[in-house]
Amino acid sequence: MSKKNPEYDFKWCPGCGDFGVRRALEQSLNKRIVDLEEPIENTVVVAGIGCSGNLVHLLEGVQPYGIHGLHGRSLPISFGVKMSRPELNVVVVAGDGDFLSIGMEHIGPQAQRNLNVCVVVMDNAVYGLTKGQSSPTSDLGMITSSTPYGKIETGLNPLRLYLTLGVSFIASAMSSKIKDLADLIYRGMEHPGFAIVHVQSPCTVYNDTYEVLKGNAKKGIAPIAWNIPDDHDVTNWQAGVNLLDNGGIPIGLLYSSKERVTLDDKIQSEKLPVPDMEKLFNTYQV
Amino acid sequence: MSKKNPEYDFKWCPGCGDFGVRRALEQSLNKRIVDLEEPIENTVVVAGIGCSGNLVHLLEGVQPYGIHGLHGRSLPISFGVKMSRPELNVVVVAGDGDFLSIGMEHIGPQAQRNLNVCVVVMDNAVYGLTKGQSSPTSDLGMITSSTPYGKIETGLNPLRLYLTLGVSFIASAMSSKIKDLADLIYRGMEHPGFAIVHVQSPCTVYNDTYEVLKGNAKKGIAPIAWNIPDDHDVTNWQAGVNLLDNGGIPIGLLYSSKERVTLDDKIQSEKLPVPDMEKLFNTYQV
Amino acid sequence: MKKKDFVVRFAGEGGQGFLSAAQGFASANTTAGYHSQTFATFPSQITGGPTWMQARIATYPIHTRGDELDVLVVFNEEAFQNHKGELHKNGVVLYDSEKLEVSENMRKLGLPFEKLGKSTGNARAANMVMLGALATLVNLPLDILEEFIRRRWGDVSRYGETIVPANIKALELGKEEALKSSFSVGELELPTKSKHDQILLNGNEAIALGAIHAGVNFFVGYPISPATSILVWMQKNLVGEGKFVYQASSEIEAITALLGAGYSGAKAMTSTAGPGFSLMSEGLGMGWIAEIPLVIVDVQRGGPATGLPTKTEQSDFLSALNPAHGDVMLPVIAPGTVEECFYATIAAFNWAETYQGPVILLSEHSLSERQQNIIRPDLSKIKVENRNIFSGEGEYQRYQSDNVSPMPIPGSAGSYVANASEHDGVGDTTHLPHRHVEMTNRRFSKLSLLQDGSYESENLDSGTVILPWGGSKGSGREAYDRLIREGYSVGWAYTMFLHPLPPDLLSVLKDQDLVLVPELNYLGQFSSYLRALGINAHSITQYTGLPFKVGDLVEMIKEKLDS
Amino acid sequence: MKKKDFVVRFAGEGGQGFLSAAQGFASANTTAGYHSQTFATFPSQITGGPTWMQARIATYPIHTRGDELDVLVVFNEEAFQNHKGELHKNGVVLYDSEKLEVSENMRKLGLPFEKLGKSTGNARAANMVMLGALATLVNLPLDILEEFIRRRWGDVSRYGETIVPANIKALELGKEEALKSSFSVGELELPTKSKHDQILLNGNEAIALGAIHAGVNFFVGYPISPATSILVWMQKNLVGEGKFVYQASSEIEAITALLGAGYSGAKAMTSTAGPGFSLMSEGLGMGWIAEIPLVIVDVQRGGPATGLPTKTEQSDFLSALNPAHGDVMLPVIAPGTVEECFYATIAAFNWAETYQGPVILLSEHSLSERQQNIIRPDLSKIKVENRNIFSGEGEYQRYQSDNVSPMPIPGSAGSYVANASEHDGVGDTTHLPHRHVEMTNRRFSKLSLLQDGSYESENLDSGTVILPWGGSKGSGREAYDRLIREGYSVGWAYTMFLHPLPPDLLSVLKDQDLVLVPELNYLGQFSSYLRALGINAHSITQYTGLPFKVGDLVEMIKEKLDS
Ligand SMILES: Cc1ncc(C[n+]2csc(CCOP(=O)(O)OP(=O)(O)O)c2C)c(N)n1
Ligand SMILES: Cc1ncc(C[n+]2csc(CCOP(=O)(O)OP(=O)(O)O)c2C)c(N)n1
Ligand code: SF4
Ligand code: SF4
Ligand SMILES: [Mg+2]
Ligand SMILES: [Mg+2]
Repeated sequence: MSKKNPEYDFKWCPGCGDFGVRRALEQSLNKRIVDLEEPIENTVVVAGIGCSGNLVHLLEGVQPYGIHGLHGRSLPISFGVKMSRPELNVVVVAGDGDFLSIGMEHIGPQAQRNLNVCVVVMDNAVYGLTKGQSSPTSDLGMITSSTPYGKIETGLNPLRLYLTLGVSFIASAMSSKIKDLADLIYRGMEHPGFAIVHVQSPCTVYNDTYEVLKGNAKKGIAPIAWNIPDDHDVTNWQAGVNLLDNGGIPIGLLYSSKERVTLDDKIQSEKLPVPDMEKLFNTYQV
Repeated sequence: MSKKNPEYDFKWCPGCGDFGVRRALEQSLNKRIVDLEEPIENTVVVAGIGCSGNLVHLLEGVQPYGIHGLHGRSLPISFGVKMSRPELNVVVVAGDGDFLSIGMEHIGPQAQRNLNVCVVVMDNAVYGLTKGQSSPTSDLGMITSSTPYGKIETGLNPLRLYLTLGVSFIASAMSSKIKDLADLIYRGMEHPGFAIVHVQSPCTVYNDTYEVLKGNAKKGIAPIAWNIPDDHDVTNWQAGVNLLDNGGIPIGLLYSSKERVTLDDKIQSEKLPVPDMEKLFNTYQV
Repeated sequence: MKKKDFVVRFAGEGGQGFLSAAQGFASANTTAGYHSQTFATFPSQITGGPTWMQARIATYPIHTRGDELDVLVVFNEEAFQNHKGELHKNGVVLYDSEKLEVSENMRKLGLPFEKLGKSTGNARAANMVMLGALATLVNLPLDILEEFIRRRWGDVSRYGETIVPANIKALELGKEEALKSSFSVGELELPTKSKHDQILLNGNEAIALGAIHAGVNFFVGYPISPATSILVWMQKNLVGEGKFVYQASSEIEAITALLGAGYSGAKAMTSTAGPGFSLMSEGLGMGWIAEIPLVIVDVQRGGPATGLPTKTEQSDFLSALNPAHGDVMLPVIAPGTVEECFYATIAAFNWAETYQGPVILLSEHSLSERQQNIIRPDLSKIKVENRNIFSGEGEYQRYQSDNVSPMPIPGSAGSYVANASEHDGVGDTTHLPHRHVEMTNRRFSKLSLLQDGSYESENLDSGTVILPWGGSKGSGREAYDRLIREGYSVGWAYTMFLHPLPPDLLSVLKDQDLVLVPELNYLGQFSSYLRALGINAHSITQYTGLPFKVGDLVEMIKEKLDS
Repeated sequence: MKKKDFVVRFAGEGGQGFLSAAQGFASANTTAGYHSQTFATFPSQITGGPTWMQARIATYPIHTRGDELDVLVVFNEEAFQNHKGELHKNGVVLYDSEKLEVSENMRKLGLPFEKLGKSTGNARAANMVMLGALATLVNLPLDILEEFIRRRWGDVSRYGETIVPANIKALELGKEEALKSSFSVGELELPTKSKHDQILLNGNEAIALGAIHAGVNFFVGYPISPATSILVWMQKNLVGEGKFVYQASSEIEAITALLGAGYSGAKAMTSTAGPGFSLMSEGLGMGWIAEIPLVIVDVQRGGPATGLPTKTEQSDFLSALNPAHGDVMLPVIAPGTVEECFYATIAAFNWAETYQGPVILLSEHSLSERQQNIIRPDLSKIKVENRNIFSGEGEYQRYQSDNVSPMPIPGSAGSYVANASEHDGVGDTTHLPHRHVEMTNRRFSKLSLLQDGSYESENLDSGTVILPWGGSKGSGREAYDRLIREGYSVGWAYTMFLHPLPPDLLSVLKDQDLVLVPELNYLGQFSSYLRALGINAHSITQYTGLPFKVGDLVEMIKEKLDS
């Protein structure tokens, strides 16, 4: 949305975590413009369906390209963008329902391929846009409009899932720490391979977790978010796995490995000569 | 197929691993009939699409109920069967492409729910029925009809995936060891929760792995399959994870935990009184 | 002559709390014996944003929400600007004078709702002031609202003793101010209390209730507007032994779970909207070929793709009819009113059980968000069908005859394979040409069991009929009535059973020179299907995301009639 | 009079190696200047199982594989029993006397292929004995096969020096035995070598080649019969800089990946069959609303659901046309011959680029497995279209006009959002009624750019035309020719451009009293669409999983004509 657009009729609710994510994304894109001298048109933001995905219309200032597609399909759409135009900077923005429920099937294949895109997941542990149903990251027992007697499934640990599936850059962040988040997104975009920045982005209407995340000393609430220590070895996969055993929500860069080449560098067939029609016909000549 | 059926026109190729899986499944079902005095009609076999899924038509002797449905959807179909009729014994038979490629999205949710069904995956690391394309478990670099220049993705480790997703019973087996396999399938069906028996079932036409699995001393080929030691603690999740670090293909029971209740036991709402129409109408009365 | 109905619209910002007052207004009038229909639209954003709700109150059963507003109640400037155009020329705008000014020269009444409200001692009585003024403008006796207040806040242990008198006082303050203005939109006739009990509900609630009565015991769905409220309702109410309700991880999981449940003997149902319906395509094809009873509710919204999630459209008809590749043609039932939502759902289950296959219940956004009073159904008069179950012994050919055959249920004798590939009698895969012919014939011949659909028809002699479908029934009917009053020679036909059509209706339609089909889509989807059946059908289409206005529809029909 | 064509079928067990001999036979004849068409069917099992292949050889361009067999070559008892019924009354059965005995009283020739073959010194020459005998039965000069042998095994460094003479010897042995039998199916006319180069290929290969010529540079697909060979072909050949080909994890991944690629400027394509096509439903809707050029090949097999994977059917037309919920109607091109597969694919890309949206290429199993000689295309004469790309500066309204507008490509100026929800000029979501109307009109008006489709027509005066579509073109044309020869007054019309239809053809068809549509499905899918367009179309349907036999079709048409 390049200027105030009177037709566009969606706004986030006051306090929504997604505001911070937008700001952080803007900052990281601006940094690319300055540091890498990359025009904004080189970036494509592929958005999922949810309050979160509406980010693509709410970006302020210079406008990247965008695709606002189908619920759950931002990742394979980004695969199409990236593999047809490897020189583009491709960012996916998605919600926890979008990415981890209906879109879950797409994470594994891209991780195995090491697709060179950066995904920003806005996790509010709830379906915001459809007004408050449970999501894969909702806690066991949580009461939502679709779990009036408490959620039956255990909550999914997305960071562990990413590690297992072989995602090569995994960061965990909070929407309220905009600078840190912008930095992680920037590094995720720079990472040669499949990068996921998983953001705790509270929904003030259906699942306000600000207090749980940061804690409240007065009320005696301990924070569930904690910073990954500086000495954590991000290139060590097992160290990443072990970190998760501490519970709660670690914040910072969990894992980053450049060992595996990216999909675009792997495609050997691109090094072969382009097929020639007459030669192809010759193989069918009688 | 309750007797020789002249219309049914599919046969496995000579030597196909799926013969052994069929035999093992028959044995485990027969054991239920004898040991548990359960009629065969209490079992529903839900099959995927692939050479593997054709098993449902090839069972000999007394016939269970069956569903032979859509590629990749055997798991959610079994969810429907089980949750509408929790007293049934529900078995899923699927191929590696069926279960881990197009059907991959369905594993996580059922694991989180701890759906009480037993899945038998026939892994030949290739698409058999469509004549030899690569599958998620095909090795990196493998040449298949769809990867003429070598497979680009790293091969998926399904056992690690199952552990991460929270599957509560995980076994690994070989189709050629029928008795062991029958035993694991039997235990998987008895397990209260989501059970997967992942079977190495070689495809003699497109990916004949008998030799690689078992090794061939004469040719100096070391076996990649190895038996899980007797003292492995199957109730210890971390022990299961550590075992996988040894590489190769461990054979035996990897993990089994009854800590989490099954989905059918979790449904609290079933304990409420059945709704009464007149009472419901009353809430809308003007 | 006294007025027989009036229309009032409340418009402002989401969260301003006027929606519940508006709903209370409708419900109070319904209790008093009036007929009412409300319609609300919500912005796509969750908090705030332009929201409005409209209520039509009448002494007779009404078909639409009404074209023009008698009273427009606005709570901010934007709302006034957006809605003033729909005010009747004698209409009155009632507005919150603390929030906006109306400088235009029109019948207007600005009151400081908040200030007057607070003066009663109840800080939250502003809306009662508004209702008092509103009732006075439309000449509605205040005691209707007083009764509502007493019912709503009468529980002294919960609300204390002061709220009821303060609210009544607020009503009166509103009345006084309105009387001062001396505007009125005409006196309303007194209602005649119906001899039947009435219930007030929206289309999605009616569908959910219908499903319960039909015996649904398995519901799996994925949230999507405007169908989410069915899932949420079921989560709360489809409880008790033998009932299963669950939020799926996707629509593909939902439809395939249904296949397993329907196969196992359950009455299985899901609800969705366009994007989810498209994802169910492959699963619906399997339901057809494997002959599994299922009910799929598609609450249509604007399409295609993600489309217009919060607007109404009738553009999923073609994909409901032919949802998947191959030779498939599913039964489709499309209710046209809130009341029909209830009966259509029961009919959908009955059809699914009778022919053993999927049935599509095609509702739409405008029905799902519309509240309407309907006669409380007499359950003893409603037939509920259950599938024919195989109860024999030994081996059984489940797919043997050229028509429906008893269905074995796991746990009992009769094992077979429900197969999405072509199959023989026990469900084993076969590629024999004669089998595919036999089984295809079998699948289509079962549709002939679904000929019990009812239909309406009037005035068929003129050779031209108006045949709306689904939610366009209401506007279609009012347009027809108006045309008849104006002396046009035109007929009326309507059914909610779109496929298969009631056979008698089909032949009636074939005999017509012209069948005009008002429908909310671009392609004229239903009329193209009718033409394929040999009927000279022409559509009158609109695709704004809003229902037809009766006035517009009358003009469009006249154009066709005159040409 | 000399014969102008003959039909031979080879039938046995998969893996018996006769398929390559049969293919060689067809190819040898094509080289000699004959026209040929082959058709093979494979069992669903992978190894073994009943397999057969048929070759029709003619001195003139042929449309079908032929109804009746002049020679049936069988390699086991089962094959003989299954196929003997299709032998012409003067036909000869040639069989492997070491594998089966034929006791029936008929024109038969049993030879010990294996034994005779081995006697030549080449242990694998059995099939050459068979071909020698076969050639003699049909009066084909042996030198055609000798030439084939020299080309095939002439590379001495690879095959050694003995194979060629041994194989030629085997041919002669076969000939001798056949001559002893004194059977013959009539002498074949000599071929007239075409002045154009010929290539011999099947429908899927023609599609792949067409795509390459049209400039495909992004292909993602998921294996599924009978489309898999397109994916496999692309994996091998769509190589080089700027080309991307990949096996997806599912059809949903494939279609959505295409959306990203088409958006980014690629000429993107996928191939699938029914079940995969159904899964693409939601993605196709997005391609339509977001205006993204894509080509989707659906190689139809028997439906519904998993259906009949190895059989042919034309039952995906309705879902190709309206694949998803909402107002969507995709362009559909259905080739009717192997040659048309090539040109249709180029046309599909051209259309996709021109109107900026998805185009469905509707092929079918029978075309994909049929080998046919076609004139080697003259590439210089084929037009390839490329989308109109936005090359301006600054801000740009991508969706502004009421028709197609230049498309910005990421990396250059013109950023916008390709949006699957309804949108404004830059692609931001909007719910304004007038926008939905404008944009819907825009999307449908773009179809008017696709009016360049060609069509065939003959003899339109009679008032009745035969209008087959897709793979039924061949049988339809032969049936038409036969009817004309028999003196029937009937016309012919045909196009591969099913939607939008060539406008002239549309008006021609509207003027006909009766349009007869032979098609391989139950519902009469194409004719129902024609009726909806106002054409008096009636289908002649068959749904056995096999193509029409010309004789059957002639009878069915006569029945309609006489009634
Ligand atoms: C196929 C499909 N199914 C369902 C929907 C409805 N839908 C829109 S957003 C959404 C969930 C949003 O939750 P999440 O992804 O967590 O995003 P949030 O709104 O919380 O940011 C759903 C189910 C849809 N648009 N498409
Ligand atoms: C939706 C859909 N896509 C594709 C297919 C085609 N198909 C049939 S089996 C198969 C893969 C089989 O591989 P796997 O699951 O590993 O089973 P296997 O044959 O190796 O036992 C595919 C892609 C299909 N039937 N349906
Ligand atoms: S509903 Fe929640 S997630 Fe959506 S905009 Fe409001 S606060 Fe944010
Ligand atoms: S192709 Fe492979 S998997 Fe399929 S039946 Fe043959 S050996 Fe078994
Ligand atoms: Mg969310
Ligand atoms: Mg496999």
